[in-house]
Amino acid sequence: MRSLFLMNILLTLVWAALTGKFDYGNFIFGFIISYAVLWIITRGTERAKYFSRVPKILIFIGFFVKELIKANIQVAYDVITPTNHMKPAIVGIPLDAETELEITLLANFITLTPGTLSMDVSDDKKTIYVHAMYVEDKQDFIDSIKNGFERKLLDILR
Amino acid sequence: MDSAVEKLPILFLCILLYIIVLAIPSVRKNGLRSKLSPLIPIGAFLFFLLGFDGNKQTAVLWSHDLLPTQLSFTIDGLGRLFALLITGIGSLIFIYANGYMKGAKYTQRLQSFLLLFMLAMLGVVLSDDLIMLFIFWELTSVSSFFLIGFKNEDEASRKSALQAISITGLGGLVMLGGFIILGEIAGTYAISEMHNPETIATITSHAWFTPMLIFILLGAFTKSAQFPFHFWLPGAMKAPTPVSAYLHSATMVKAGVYLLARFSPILGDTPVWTIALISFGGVTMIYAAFQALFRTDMKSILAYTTVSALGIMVFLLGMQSSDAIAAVSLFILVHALYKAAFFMLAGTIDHETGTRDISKLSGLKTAMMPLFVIGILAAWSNGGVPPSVGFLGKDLIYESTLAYPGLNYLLTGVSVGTNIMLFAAGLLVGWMPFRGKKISHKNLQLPAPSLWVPAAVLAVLGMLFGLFPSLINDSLINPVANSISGQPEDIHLKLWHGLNTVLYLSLLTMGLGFLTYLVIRPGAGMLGFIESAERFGPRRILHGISHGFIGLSDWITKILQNGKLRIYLLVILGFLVLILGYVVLAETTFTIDIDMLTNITIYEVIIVGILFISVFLTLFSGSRLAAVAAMGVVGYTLCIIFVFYSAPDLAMTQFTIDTLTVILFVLVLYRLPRFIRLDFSPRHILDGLVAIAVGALMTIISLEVLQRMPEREISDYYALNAYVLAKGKNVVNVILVDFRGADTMIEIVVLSIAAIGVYSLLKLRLRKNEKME
Amino acid sequence: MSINDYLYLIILPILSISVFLVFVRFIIGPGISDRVVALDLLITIGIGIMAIYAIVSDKASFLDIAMIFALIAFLGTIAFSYYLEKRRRDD
Amino acid sequence: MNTIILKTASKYLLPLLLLFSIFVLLRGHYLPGGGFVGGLIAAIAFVLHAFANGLPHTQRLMRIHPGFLMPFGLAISAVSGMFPMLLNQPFMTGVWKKDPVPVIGSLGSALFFDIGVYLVVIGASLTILFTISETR
Amino acid sequence: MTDFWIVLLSSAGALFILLAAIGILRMPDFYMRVSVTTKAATLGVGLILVASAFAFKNFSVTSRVLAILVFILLTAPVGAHMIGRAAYFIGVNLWSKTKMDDLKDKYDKKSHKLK
Amino acid sequence: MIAHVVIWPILLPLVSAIVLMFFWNQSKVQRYITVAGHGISLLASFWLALRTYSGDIITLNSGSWPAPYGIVFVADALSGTLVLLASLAAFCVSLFSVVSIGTGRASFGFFPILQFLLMGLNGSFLAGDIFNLYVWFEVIIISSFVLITLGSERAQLEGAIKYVTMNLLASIIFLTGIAILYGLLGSLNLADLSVKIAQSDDKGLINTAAILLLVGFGIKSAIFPMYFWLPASYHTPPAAVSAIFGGLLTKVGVYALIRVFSLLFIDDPFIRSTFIVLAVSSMIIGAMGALVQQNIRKIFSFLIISHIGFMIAGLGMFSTLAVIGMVFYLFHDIIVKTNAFMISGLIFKLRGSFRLENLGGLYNRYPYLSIMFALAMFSLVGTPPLSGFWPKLFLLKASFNELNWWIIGGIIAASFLTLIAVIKIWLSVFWRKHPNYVEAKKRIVWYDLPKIQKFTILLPIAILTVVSLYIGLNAAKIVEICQLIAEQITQPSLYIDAVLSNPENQP
Amino acid sequence: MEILLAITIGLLYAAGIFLILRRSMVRLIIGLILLGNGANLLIFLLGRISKGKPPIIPEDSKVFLDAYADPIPQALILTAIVISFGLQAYAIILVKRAYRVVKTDDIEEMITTDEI
Ligand code: NA
Ligand code: NA
Repeated sequence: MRSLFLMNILLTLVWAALTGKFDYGNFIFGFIISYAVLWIITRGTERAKYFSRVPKILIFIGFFVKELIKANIQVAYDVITPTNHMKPAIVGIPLDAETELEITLLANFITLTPGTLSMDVSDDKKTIYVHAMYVEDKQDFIDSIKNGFERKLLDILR
Repeated sequence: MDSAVEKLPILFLCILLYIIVLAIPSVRKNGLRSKLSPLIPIGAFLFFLLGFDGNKQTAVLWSHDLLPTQLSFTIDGLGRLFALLITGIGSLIFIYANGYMKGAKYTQRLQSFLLLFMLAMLGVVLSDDLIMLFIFWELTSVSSFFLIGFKNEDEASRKSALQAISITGLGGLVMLGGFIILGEIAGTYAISEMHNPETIATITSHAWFTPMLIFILLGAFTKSAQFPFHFWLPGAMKAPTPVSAYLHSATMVKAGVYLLARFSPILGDTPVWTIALISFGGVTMIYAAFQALFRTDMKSILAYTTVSALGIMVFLLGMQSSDAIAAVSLFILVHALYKAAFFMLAGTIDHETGTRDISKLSGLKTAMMPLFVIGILAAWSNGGVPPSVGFLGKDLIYESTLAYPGLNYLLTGVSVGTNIMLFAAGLLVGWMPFRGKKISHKNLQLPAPSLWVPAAVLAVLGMLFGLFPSLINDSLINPVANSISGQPEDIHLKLWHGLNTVLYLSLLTMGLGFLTYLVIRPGAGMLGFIESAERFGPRRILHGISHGFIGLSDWITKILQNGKLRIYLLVILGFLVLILGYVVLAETTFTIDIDMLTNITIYEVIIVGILFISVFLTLFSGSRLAAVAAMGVVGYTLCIIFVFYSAPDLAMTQFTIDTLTVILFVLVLYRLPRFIRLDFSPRHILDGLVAIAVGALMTIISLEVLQRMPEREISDYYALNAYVLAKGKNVVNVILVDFRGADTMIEIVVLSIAAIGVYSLLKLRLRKNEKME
Repeated sequence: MSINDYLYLIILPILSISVFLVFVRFIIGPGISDRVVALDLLITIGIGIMAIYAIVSDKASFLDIAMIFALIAFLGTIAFSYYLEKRRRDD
Repeated sequence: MNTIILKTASKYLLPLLLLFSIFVLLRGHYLPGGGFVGGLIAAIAFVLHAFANGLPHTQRLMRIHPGFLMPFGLAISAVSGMFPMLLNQPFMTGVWKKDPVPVIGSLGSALFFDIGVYLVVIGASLTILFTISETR
Repeated sequence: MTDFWIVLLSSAGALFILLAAIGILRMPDFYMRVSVTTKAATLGVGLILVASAFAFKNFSVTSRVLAILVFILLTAPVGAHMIGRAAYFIGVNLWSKTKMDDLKDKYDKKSHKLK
Repeated sequence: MIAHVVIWPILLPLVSAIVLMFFWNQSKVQRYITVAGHGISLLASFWLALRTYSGDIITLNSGSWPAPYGIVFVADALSGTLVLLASLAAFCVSLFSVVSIGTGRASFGFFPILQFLLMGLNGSFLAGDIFNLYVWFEVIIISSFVLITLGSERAQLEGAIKYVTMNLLASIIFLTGIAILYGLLGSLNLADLSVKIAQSDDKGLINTAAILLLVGFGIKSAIFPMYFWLPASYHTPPAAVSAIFGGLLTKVGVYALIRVFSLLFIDDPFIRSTFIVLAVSSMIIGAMGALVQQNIRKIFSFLIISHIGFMIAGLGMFSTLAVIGMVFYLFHDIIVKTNAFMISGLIFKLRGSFRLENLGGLYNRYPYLSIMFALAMFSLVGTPPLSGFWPKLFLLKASFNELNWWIIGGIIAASFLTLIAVIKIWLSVFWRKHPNYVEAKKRIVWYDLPKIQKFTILLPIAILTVVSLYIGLNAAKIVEICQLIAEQITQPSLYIDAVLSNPENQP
Repeated sequence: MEILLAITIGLLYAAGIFLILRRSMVRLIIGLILLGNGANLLIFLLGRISKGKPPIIPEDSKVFLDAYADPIPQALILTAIVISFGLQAYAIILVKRAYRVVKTDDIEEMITTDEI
């Protein structure tokens, strides 16, 4: 119930943001519309805690931006220079993340980082397969993902 | 006071009512209704006999400003004679038919069609209005179609009916064209109003006179079975005999003659008329008479003699002299009397013996004495032997041919020749079956009176009028002649003219005719001879033409409707290119004022460049998916162009819809086979040329249009009122939902239908019994 | 040089060149999946162009088109992926 | 398709896009947008959902067959077009509420008309796309 | 100050996009093309969008930009994942120098289930 | 006073269609609703037609936006009559299809789409705006696409490919013409365009638009050489569908030609002589096609092409007489062609085939039905005094006044060939003995039908036969209407004044 | 720019026509779509084009203060686009269905309904 309510509030805010008007009428209207939309689409949403995560999120964003810039430079260098330094590989990484949301977020962050691309998640949700452009050593690569994105992400979500 | 002619509609209505009465189904085969049916023609006969003298009566009963036609009747000597023949012979035919059809199926049907036909015929001879006349004329064609095809399950009947309606139908339509030209030239569609000299002068001097006359003559000739259209009539003998007797002796075939007689005072005094009638009539009369001699079927002989007689009438009408007019006036009557008698005779013999083949018939005299007498009398009249009325007719014919300036020998020769053969043919029908030994037909008895009395009446009348010409001279024939010539005629019918050329010619005719009869031996051999001669006759030629035409139609249709979409589209587009190209080349200026145009930036060049490349990719890619994707890119570049040029709404919609279309394509594509890979072929060149032509035309036209100052009146109205009146700021949307909201309403209907269509196309599976509905 | 000139003369050409390069990939393929990625990228660059264009023409409504672009780019990619996964092997 | 990444994403995308579609619909009278684009966006939202979760799942979510949105939409549009006829004004004449409403602006028959368009577009597009997806 | 941010952000954005464009042309195999383009282009477009938010300095525009950003960040990786996966199914070849392929033979050919 | 009456013939089918869509799967309920809906539309159309016969041109400004700014719906006598006839034909076809259309098609949208089709037809007849006309055309073509493929039989689909392609091409060409007109004159309202064209000296460019519209409408009205889609497809759907198609669809193209060209382009001699050439070719080529066909519905299909020629000839001459003949023929043709296709459907019900070689024996088995058929057929031929005769008479008169031999010859030849084609049907279907009667008997659906259904299927044929007889025998009344129409058509100022000076136009 | 667009229009028409003359049903539909695009662009161009002036009334005004692009062609094209979408969707499905039933994508093998 509570998560639904929160979701509703969230959507109301999104509504207000979209319309760019913050008066009561608009909030009420947005609430009604979000309510209607949720009514249509909601099926089995799990509850989640929404508080106490803001600092962690901020840290995570910082980490992500760092990774993003680092990887981008590496890729850029390779793109611009005539020689190719890539050592691509598809690597299966065992997952600690369990829920669909966790896995999805992890996969997306991996993809958003240059040089890596989430190919697929096994049907038992135990392994994520990642295509990476720079794999010197398989285990090192797995560790970097597990200690980097996954750990930090799970910190926030759990 | 109402004149009799104004009562005609009542008569017509009565007949119509009785037709309906007959048409209502009946349980019994020969019910009371069909037994009483002769009363209708009898009543009508009395109406015409007693209600009118030979003086002309005309009445306009109904007219309308906007219709070129009016309901108007005229009755004069000509009309009255025909009306009397139609109803008089009709009465006898109905009596005869009651006997003939006894116990047969569909008697009522036959009678209702016969009555319908009578009604139509009366209409033809009594209408004063050209269009009315045509209406009844077509009605005679239609009703005779049903009568000729009466034995509809018999293939030959159907063929003859088709032949008859084809020829008379075509003639009728052409005649309608002639009528309309005539009516428009004359300024009136009322025949009686055309008779004054000024109108006649207007008509005959009009540039379209000759084609008009030819059209009308075609109508008359086809109906009256003139060479080369004659062959439908012998074919029509497939009909039951009462029908033949009625249609082909007295009435329908004479409709053409009637028409010529009717127009003779208006159109007759022209060279085309004379030449056409004399030549076609002449050829017909001698050709058909010759044909008649070689037949063995009685009805066939009669049919050909009828054609010949019609030829004589046309021929006489062509000559236009007083004698000729007198001759034709009399001959119409004479012919009707003996020919109807002959037909009934033939029918009765057929009815009793089961055959009409004169080579198989003989010795009927003993069993059927009254029929023999009828045969003799009819042949007498037919042969023009005194003192029959036929003799009077023949006399007049010879007198007129002898007097014809310039061609008197030729015409007289043709007439004599024809009459010789007709004489012989008359004997073949009226004499031959009765002479000799009674061979095959056992148990022959005299048939019921209804099967021979009507014929007897006619045969006797033929003799009676010959003996006492005064009976018909003033009351019937002279008024007819007046009508035909358009001025008072003075006819004195008499048997004895003294010893003159005409008499010698008559004697010669009879003598040679009898000789011919003796020489003729009808049988399979002669039939074979004439059939093989027919191979080069007009029937074969017209059949050849019609088959040729059907073949041509077949060819053209298969060429045009060849099933190939590409060809269809090429034809349509080729047509568009030709005519649009002509207009563009002829009427546009090809100037471009650069100042009116906006600048080109590099981005636009890139966008357009991408568009071009994508278009070529769709054109020439071997992969369907690549083609579809490139099509999507074309849409996207358009969308960018819309963005650049101030159409955000358009860009959004185009973009979404383009994508959805691509998705649809993609979803469908994986079920389809790959592109057919074809090597370059000449068809690509043709297609390419047409495509480039259309494209170039569109480019030229759009550049031309852009040279003109744009009109913004309506846009400005929208801009001014969008917010003030319609309360919206996005003018495009305001147009969509308000100014032109109706369009949008319809558009969502289109979308809904398309969705239903897609759903049904994919989901509906018919059960077996629903496949065709 | 005003900000608009900068965007117009520097940024837009860069984006245009990018469009051109990506379009080359779209043309040469070789596989259908390459074309899909190229198309996706083309539309993504389109979003950038829309945003720049919105600044240059001072019409924020072009950003709405950008939103639609983003939506469509995603939809297109998903649809092609769906197709590629389902179709027969022979195209 | 059998990927949890897309499934999860679609779960969040659907409400977002539906909201966006309504937003586009409502402001169409003032800025680019309107019933067409709005409807198409909503349809795309459902299509994406169907791609991710399979058609049956999406259809269960929608409760009714999308085809029935068409008569609904048509009815709304037709009624908003015919409503003025009750007031003895021509077909499709705009009828407006006196005071403007927040967000939407002036409330009038044109809006209802556009809502009808929106529904028909959703219904039609989804009918087409769903039918084709579920047919072999 | 605003202008500075606009120039900076838009230039960076344009460069990233250019990078993506070069990348998609130059990378030797499909998977690396995806790898390169998704992030670079997303980053680039995001930067340009932020630049436009600066340019308008208007709450409604800013919120719209945010909405688009969120949407792109949500969809771009999913799209990349989807097309990458699909390409693997249809057998788009890995670059010849690829070191290893853990996915090899892990898919069920018919059901596309992944072990 | 606001002329709501103009819009009802459009709205009523729409409402019926919406209601029918709510009852999507309930084919039984649909049958009642559809007949009721068509009946009500017929009444409304009748009322509208009567109103137009007073000589008034009734206009309705949708959205209260004055012409030329808003979309205007206009009913003059021509539109009124066509709306009436379309509603009548649709009513008859719906009666016919209540029995003849099975549950399969009925539960997949047949009836709502029939309503949409009528809405499209009526809309086209009443549109006073050229883009609006385009949109109505789209309603018609998409409805017809769906109807022609409903059932997805092989023949239906093969025919539909051609039908769809050529109709879409026609739409695009039409749209191209509109683009040029708007680009030149900045208006879409027909009356306004008429005024503006009269003032313009850009005859060349205007003529390019005219040519495009001519080809666009020409494809839709199946004029030579643009008719190929028609014989390829009209014989493939259920008879009810063929009936409404054969009766009305090509006529909408003709109507569009009449309306648009009489207002905008008819003064141009090149356009008019083009019409005449096309008309005469259509008459002859169509009739020749009919002559060689072996399928009843294909015979009728080719006759449609031939007879469209008569109407186009009238447009090419464009005198009062010619227009009278043309519109009279149009009215006659709608009734008779609808009936002809329904009759062919009935023949199919009776004998299980559309092909001549498989048919026969109807005359002796059903004599009274046969007479009704014969009446319908002779009307088709134009045998006097039935309905087809009078318009030909006027056309012939008009062509004499134009001194145009080609048209006279064409009319005569085409009428004759029509006669032969119809006689051919009559001989083999009615007169000939059924060639394989015993075998056919197994397939006959007719005997299985309850009496009320037989009645329902015969009733529409009887209605149309009676109407056709009425037209023929009461020609004077019809000619009065046609005269009124001819006045309105040949004097565009009447139309223009009615549209542009409507008192409602002053806000 | 107008010249460029006019040539584009010509190209779209030409390409569309070339494609509808092919034997493949898929190409046929693509051709029709290109033709539709050409017609839309034609309306757009002939309604005159102008850069950067969308027909949207400024927020603080009741009427346009300066020049604006002609909104009518845009509305017409919007209508035409949506209609075309319906028709094209239908046509695409028709192709699919026809292929299932007739078992060919080749239009020239679909000639049975034209036979006498
Ligand atoms: Na309104
Ligand atoms: Na991406």
